[in-house]
Amino acid sequence: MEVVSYRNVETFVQHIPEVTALGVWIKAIIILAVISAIAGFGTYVERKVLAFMQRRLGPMHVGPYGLLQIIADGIKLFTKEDIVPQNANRFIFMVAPVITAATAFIALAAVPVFPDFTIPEWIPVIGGTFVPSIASDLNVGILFVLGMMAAGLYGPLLAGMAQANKWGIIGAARTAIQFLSYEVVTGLSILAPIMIVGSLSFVDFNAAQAGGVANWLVWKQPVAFILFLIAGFAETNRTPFDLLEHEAEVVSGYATEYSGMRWGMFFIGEYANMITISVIAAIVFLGGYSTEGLGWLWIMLKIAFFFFLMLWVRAAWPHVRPDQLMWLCWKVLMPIAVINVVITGIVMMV
Amino acid sequence: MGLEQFKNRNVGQQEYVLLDLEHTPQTPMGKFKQVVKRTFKPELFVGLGVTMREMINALFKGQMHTIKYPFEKLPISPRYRAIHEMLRLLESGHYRCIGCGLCEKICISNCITMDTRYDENQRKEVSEYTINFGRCIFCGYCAEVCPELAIVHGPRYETASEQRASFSLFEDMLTPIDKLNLQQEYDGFGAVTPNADENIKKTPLAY
Amino acid sequence: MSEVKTVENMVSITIDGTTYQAKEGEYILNAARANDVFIPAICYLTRCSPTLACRLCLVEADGKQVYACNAKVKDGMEITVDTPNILEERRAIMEVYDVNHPLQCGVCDKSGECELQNYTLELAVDSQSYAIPDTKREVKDWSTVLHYDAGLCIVCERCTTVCKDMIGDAAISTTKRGGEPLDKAYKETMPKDAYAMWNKLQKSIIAPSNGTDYTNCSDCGECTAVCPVGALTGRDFVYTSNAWELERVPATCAHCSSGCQIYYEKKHTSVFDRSEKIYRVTNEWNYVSLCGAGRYGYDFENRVEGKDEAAFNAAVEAFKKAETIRFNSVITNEEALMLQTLKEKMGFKLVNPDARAFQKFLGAYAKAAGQSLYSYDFKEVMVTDFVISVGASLRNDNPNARYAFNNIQKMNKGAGLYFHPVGDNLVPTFGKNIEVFTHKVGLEEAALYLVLDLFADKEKLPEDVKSYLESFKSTTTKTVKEKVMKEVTETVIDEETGEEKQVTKKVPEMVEKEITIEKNGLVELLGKESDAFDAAFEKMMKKKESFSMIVGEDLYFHDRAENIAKLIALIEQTSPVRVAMIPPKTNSLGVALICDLDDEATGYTVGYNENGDFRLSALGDGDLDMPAMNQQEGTLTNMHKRVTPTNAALEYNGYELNDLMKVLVGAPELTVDWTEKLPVEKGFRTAKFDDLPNGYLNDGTENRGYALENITCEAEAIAVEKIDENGVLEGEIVYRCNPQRQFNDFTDKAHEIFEGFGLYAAPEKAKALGEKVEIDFGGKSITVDVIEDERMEGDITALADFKSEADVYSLFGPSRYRKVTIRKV
Amino acid sequence: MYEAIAFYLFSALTIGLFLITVMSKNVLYAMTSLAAGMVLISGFFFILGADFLGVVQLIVYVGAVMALYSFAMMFFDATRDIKEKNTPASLVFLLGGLSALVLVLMFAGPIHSEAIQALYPMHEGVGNAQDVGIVLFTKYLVPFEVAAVMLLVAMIAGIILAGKKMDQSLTKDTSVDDEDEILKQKDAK
Repeated sequence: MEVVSYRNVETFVQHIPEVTALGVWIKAIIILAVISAIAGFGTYVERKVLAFMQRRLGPMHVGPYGLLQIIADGIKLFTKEDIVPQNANRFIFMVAPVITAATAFIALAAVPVFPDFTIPEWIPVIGGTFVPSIASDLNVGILFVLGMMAAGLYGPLLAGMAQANKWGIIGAARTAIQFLSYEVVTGLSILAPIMIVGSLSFVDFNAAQAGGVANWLVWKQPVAFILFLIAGFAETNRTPFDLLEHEAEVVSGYATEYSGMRWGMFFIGEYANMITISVIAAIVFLGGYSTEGLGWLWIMLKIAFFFFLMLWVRAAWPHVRPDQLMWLCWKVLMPIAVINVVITGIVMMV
Repeated sequence: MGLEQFKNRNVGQQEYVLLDLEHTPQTPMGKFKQVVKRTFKPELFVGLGVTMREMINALFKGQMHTIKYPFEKLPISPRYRAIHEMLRLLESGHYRCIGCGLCEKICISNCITMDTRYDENQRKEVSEYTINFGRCIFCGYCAEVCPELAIVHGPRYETASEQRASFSLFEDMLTPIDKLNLQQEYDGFGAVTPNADENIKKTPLAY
Repeated sequence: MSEVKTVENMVSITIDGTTYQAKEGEYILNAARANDVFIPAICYLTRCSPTLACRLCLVEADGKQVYACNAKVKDGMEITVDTPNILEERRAIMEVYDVNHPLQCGVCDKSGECELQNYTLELAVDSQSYAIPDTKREVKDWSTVLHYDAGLCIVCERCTTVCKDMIGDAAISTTKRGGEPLDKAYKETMPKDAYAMWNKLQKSIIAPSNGTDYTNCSDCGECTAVCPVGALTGRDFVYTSNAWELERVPATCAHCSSGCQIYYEKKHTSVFDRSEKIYRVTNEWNYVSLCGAGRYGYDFENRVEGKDEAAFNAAVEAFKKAETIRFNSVITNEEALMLQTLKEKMGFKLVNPDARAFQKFLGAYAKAAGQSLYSYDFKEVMVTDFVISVGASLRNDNPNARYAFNNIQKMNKGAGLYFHPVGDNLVPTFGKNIEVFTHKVGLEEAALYLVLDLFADKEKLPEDVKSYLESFKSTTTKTVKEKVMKEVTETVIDEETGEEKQVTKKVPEMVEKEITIEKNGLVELLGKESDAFDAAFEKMMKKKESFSMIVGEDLYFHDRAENIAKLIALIEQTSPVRVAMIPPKTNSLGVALICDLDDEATGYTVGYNENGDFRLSALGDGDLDMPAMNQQEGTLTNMHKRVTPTNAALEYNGYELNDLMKVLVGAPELTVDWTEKLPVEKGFRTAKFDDLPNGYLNDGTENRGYALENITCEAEAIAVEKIDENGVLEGEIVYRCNPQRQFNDFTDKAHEIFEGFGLYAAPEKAKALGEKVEIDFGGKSITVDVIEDERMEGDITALADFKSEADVYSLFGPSRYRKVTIRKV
Repeated sequence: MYEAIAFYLFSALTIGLFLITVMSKNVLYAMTSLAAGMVLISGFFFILGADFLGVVQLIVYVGAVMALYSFAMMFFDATRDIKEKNTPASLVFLLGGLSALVLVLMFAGPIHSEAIQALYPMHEGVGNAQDVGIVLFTKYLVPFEVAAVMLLVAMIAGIILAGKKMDQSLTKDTSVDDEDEILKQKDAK
C-alpha cells in the first residue's frame, strides 16, 4: 500500500515542470527517514520535557544526556517478539499498524516540511536535482492532508477489531468516535481561513500571510485557530483527549495486543501526525515559512512550539471523560465552528 | 440496624464538612453559563504556568529533584534498617558478639543462625554466624535485642541479589580489622538512647 | 507404691483460702506442688531431703512461719504463701542471690531455663540493696563429663543432695570458699532468713567430696540436671546451644530396663550441616533420675544416606533361607511382635539368650506365685523401708534399682540386705543399716532361705521348709576374745635427763571368754558371723513396716533358676516381702512376654544387632541398616511393668524391620501400627501408639504409656528344693557384668561414654593380672584388657558383655559366673 | 506512461478489492477491502486531475461513510466468519448479474459514442475546487439546495430518534433517587 501511494504521489507531481521525479523520490525518502527519526526523537523530547516539568531528569544514561535513548528503544522495539494473539485476524492484525504509519506519511506528502534545495553538482547521479519543499504541491493540499488523516483512522480501528481483545475493541470504538467527531471540527474550523484565503493550497496560504506577523491569519481567525488546535489534539490522540490508549481505563486501547515494531509503527504514526498538525497550524495560522534567509528556521520554531505545546499540555492537564469529549465536540466546538464560518462569510460579503 | 445506621456505624460524630461545590446547573442556560464561565476562567492556563514554572526552576534554578541513584545516594537515617554489620570493640578489636543467641531467638523470620563453642579461654566463642537475606525482613529486632550492640543495621541498603537465598557470613559483616578506625558508633535502631540513664534504676556498685 | 488415695491417709489443708487434699505426713511444699499451687523454692527436690539452703519456701502455716519443704501437713492446716513479711524475706533472698552473680546471662548455657532468672523476675527484683567483694571462683572440669563454673554457683546444694540421696555416690559436697565475711551492719538491717542464707552462701562452694579436683562417681550427670543455674553442665554441651533452640523429643531411654523418661534435645548440627543432632538429654529430675548412660549415651543413631535396595533384597533372600533369628532385647515391643509374627508364619527359631533366661525364670515364678508378673515395681520399692537385693550387681545392672536401694536408706530411714558374690565398696556407704553378704558364688538359694528365715511367717511355711530352716540353727559355745584394760607399772628412763621414772599406764589385754550363742548356719554359710548379724539385724528391723526385695540377673542365669523362682514365690506368699525383678536388658520383659523364644540357634542365622550369617544392624556395621532406638517410634516394656512410648528424635532414611515384614508376610503401614496388636493375654492393652502419654503429673504420678496387667493364674503348690551346695564355684571366677554406663553396643557407640570393653577387677586384683589377659573358658577363650574398678572388691573379676561381636553370652552359657583360667598376655 | 500504469494497476487492485468485499465471509476483510477500494478510486480522480473530487472521495467515502459502516461492525464479532443466507442462490445470481450487466452497458455506452462532451470543461488556471463550486452554485444550485435540505431533515430526524431517551441514563440506577445527595444537602443549607 505504501508503495502504491508513493507512485501515486510521483504520478501527479509530473505536472509541476521544474520538479523532476528524482527530486520527488529524494524528498519522499527524506520525509520518510527524517520524520521517522524525528518521531523517535520526539519520544525523547517528550520524556525530557515531561521530566523537566516534574523536576526530574528524564532519560540520562544512554549517550550524553540520554540522547541515544531512541536507539536503545529502537533496538528494543525491533528485537522484541512479534506476538499475534491466537484468535486474532492475523492478516488484518498485521496490516493495521502499517496503515497508521503509511497514512501519516502520505499526509506529509502534501505538506511543506523542509526548504527546497538543489543537490550540488559534484555529487554523482543525483547531482543538480532540485528537491522541492513539498513533495506534491496539490492545489487541494489542506483537504488532502485532512482526508489522509481521516483514512488514518483505519489503522487503530482495524487493529482494535482484529485483535480479539475487549480492550482493543473498546479502544477501536473510541478511536472511531473521536476521530470522526473531531474531523468535523477540524474541517469546519479550517474552513473559515480557507474562505479568507480562497485556496486549498498551502503555498497560497503561505503567500497570503507573507509580509510579517501582522498578516498572520491567527489574528483574523483566533476562534478558528483555537478550534483547530483543540481538534488537532483530539485527532492526534494527545492529552487531554488521549482516551484511545488510556491505560487506566482500557489497558492500551487498540494497541493492547501489539508488541515490538508493530506497536512502534502506531507510535511513529502518532508522532508523524503530531508533526503534520503542527505544520498545518504553523502554515495556516502562524504565517508559514519564508523562502528567504532564516525563514525556514522560523517555521521550524513554530512547528517546534506546537510540538512543545502538546507535551506541555500533557504535563499540565488531566484528561477528560469520553462523554465530556463528545459533548465538547458536538455541543460546543461544532456550533462555534459553524458560527465562525457564518460570521466569516458575512464579514467577507460585507 | 437499619442500612443507614449500618453504613454510618463507624462514623462517630458525622461532622462532615461539605466542600465548596457549585450547584449543578439545572437549566440549559445555567449549563451554558457554566461552560462559558469555565471556558474563560484561566484555570487551564494556570496549570500550564505551573508546569512551565517548575520546568524553569528545575532547569535554571537547580531545583531538580532527581538523585542519580547509583552514582549519587541520599543520606539515610541512622534509624534506617539496612544490611547488618557486626561491630568490633574499639579498644581491643575483638568482635563484640558474645554468641548469646538472642538475635537468633527474636528473629521473626528465622534467618539468623549461629554456631558457638567453648573456647580455650573458657569463653563462649562464635564460630559461625549467618544471616539469610533471602528471608530477612529487616525488622531490626536483632539489633534492638543485642545486649552488646554487636549486630547493627549498617548503611548498605542495596539488597538486590541474583539468588533467592543469599546469605552472609560472619566475616562478611564484621568490620575489617584494618578499618577499625573507621567504625562508627551505631546510633540507630536498638542503640542506647541518650536518656538511658534516666530510664533505668541504678544499683550501687560498692565493689 | 502405696499411693492409693484412700480417705484414710488423706488430710485436707487450706492454702490461701482454697482447700486441698494432701497425703498425710507429706511436706507442705510437695502437697502444694501436687495440687498445682506455686510456692517458690530453689533448693528443694521432690524425692530428696530438704536442705534449707534457699529459704524461699517460707510460708505461714497456722500462724507460724515455717519452711514448706521441711514442715509436714496436718489435717486442717491453714497455709498462707505470701505475707508481707515473707515477701520481704523472699525479695531480700533473691537480691542476695543476685549479689555478685554474673549478669552475663547472654552467654550462660542456662539462660532461658534458669531458675535464678525466673525467680528474679517472679519476685520482681529490679534493684540491689546489698553488696560484698567478690572472690575469684575457678571454672573446673570435675570429670570427663562434669563442668563446674563456680562463679555461677548459688550453693543451693541441689547437686550434693541429689548425689547423696538419690544417686548414692555422695561424690560432691559443700566446702569452704574463703569469701569475705558479711558486713556486721547487715545483721540488723536485713531480714533474718536472708542474712542467714547469705552468711552460709558467702562461705561455701561445691567441690568433690574426696578432697581432690576430680570426682570419683558414676558420672551420671544428675547434678547437672538439677542445677538451677548454669554452674553445673555437661562438658560436651558447654556453650554449644541455647536452651530455647533445642527441640525436645519425649522418649524412653533404651539402654537398660529402667526405661526412664527422657527428652532428647536436638537441633541442627551447625550452620552448614542442617541435619539434626542430639545435643543433650534432659529428664524430669523431680520424678526420675537418669544414669550416665541415659544422659550421655545419646548419639548412637545410625545415619543412613538412603534406602539401599540391594541390601534390602539380600535381606529378603536371607530371611527366606534362614532358620534362626538371633536378636537381643534392645528392640521395641513392636519389633518383638514382628519377629514373633515371623516365627509364626515362617517358622523361624527366635534366639535371645537374655530374654530366654528371664522368660524361663518368670514362667517358673508365675506358676508358683499365680501371677504373670512380679508384685512390685521400683516406684513401690522406693517407698518401702527395708530392701533386700539378691543376685543383682546393684551398681552395674540397673541404676534405678540402685537409686531405689539408696533412696530407701536416705529418705525412709531404711535398712537393706545386699547379697552378692562380688565385693562392692559403694553399697555399704548408702546407709548405716546395710548388711552386705559377699557370699560364695552359687549360694543364692541360701540367701533366699535366709530371707525366708528372717521374714517369713513360720506358720505359713510348708513343714519341710520349716524343718529345713531349723536344721541350720544350732547353739554353740564360743570362745570370744575380750579386751580388758589392765594397769601396768613400768620403770622408764628419761632419755634427756637420764632420770628413772615410775610410769603407770593402761594396757589392753586380750582375755578369752566363753559365751553361749545361737548360731544360724545360713548366715555362716553366706560368710558372716551369725551373732554379729543377729545383733545388727535386730537394730535394722526397728520401726520397719514395708519390705521389698530386688531380684537380679544372677538368678535368671542360674543352674537352679527354677527352684529360685519358686523360693521367691514362697517368700512373697509367706512374708510381707514383695519382689521386684530387674530384667536383664532393655526390653527383656517385653520380649519375654511377646516372643516365643528358643534355646539354640540352628542353620542359617539372621542376626538383628547380633552376630549371624546375615546381619541387620542399627550400629551401621551390618549387611542391612536398621534404625537405632533414637530414630524409631515404638514402645518399650520397662522394669516398672509399664509399656512406655518412645519417639524418633532423629530422622532415619533407610529400611526398617516393618519394610521387611511388608515383603515377607505383609504388615501395616507403620511400625507403630503394631502397638495395638500387642498380646492382650500377656497383659498388654489394645492401645494406639498415638494415644499413649509420656510425662509426669505434678504430684509425681507417672503418666507414661500404660501399666501391664498382672494376670493372675492358678498357683501350683510350691515345692522347693534344698540348697545345692554342689553348684558353689571356687577358684578363679569371672562374672559377666557390664561396667557402669555401659549396657549394650549403643552406649558403647556414644562419644561421651568412656568405659571400655574388658575385664574389670578390683585394684589389687588388677595389679596382679597385669594389662592384658587371655581368659580361657575351657575350650573357648577371649583376650581382653584388664581395667581397674576402684569400687570393686575381692577376687572375682567382671567381664563386660556389651559388645555383641565379642559374643560374651555364648562364652558364659546359662550362667553369669564361670570358672576360668586367666593367663597374662 | 505513468498514468497508464497507474490506471491499470489501480483498476486491477480496485476490482480485486471489491471482489474480496463481495466474496469474503469475514466482515473485517470486507470492510478493509471496501475502504481500500475507495482509496484507490480516489486515485482515479487524481489521475484525471480532479484533485478536489479525489480528496472529497477520500474524506466522504473513506473518512465518513466507511467509518460509519465500521461503527456498525463493532457490534459483530469481527474475528468470526459470517454465515450467509443467500437463498435462493439462483435469484441472487440472476438479479446480481442483471444489475451488473445494466451497469456495464451504461458505462460502456460512452466508449462507442463521440457525443459525450464535457459540458463544463475545466478552466485553465483555476483550481478544480472553484470549478466544482461554480457548477454547483450555478447550474445545480437547486438540486444542491434540495440535497442540503434533505440532509438537514435526515439529520434532524436522526437527532430526534436518537435523542428520544437521551435524558435517561443507561448506567444510573433509576430506582434510587437520582438527585445528587450532597448537592441537595448543600442546597438545603
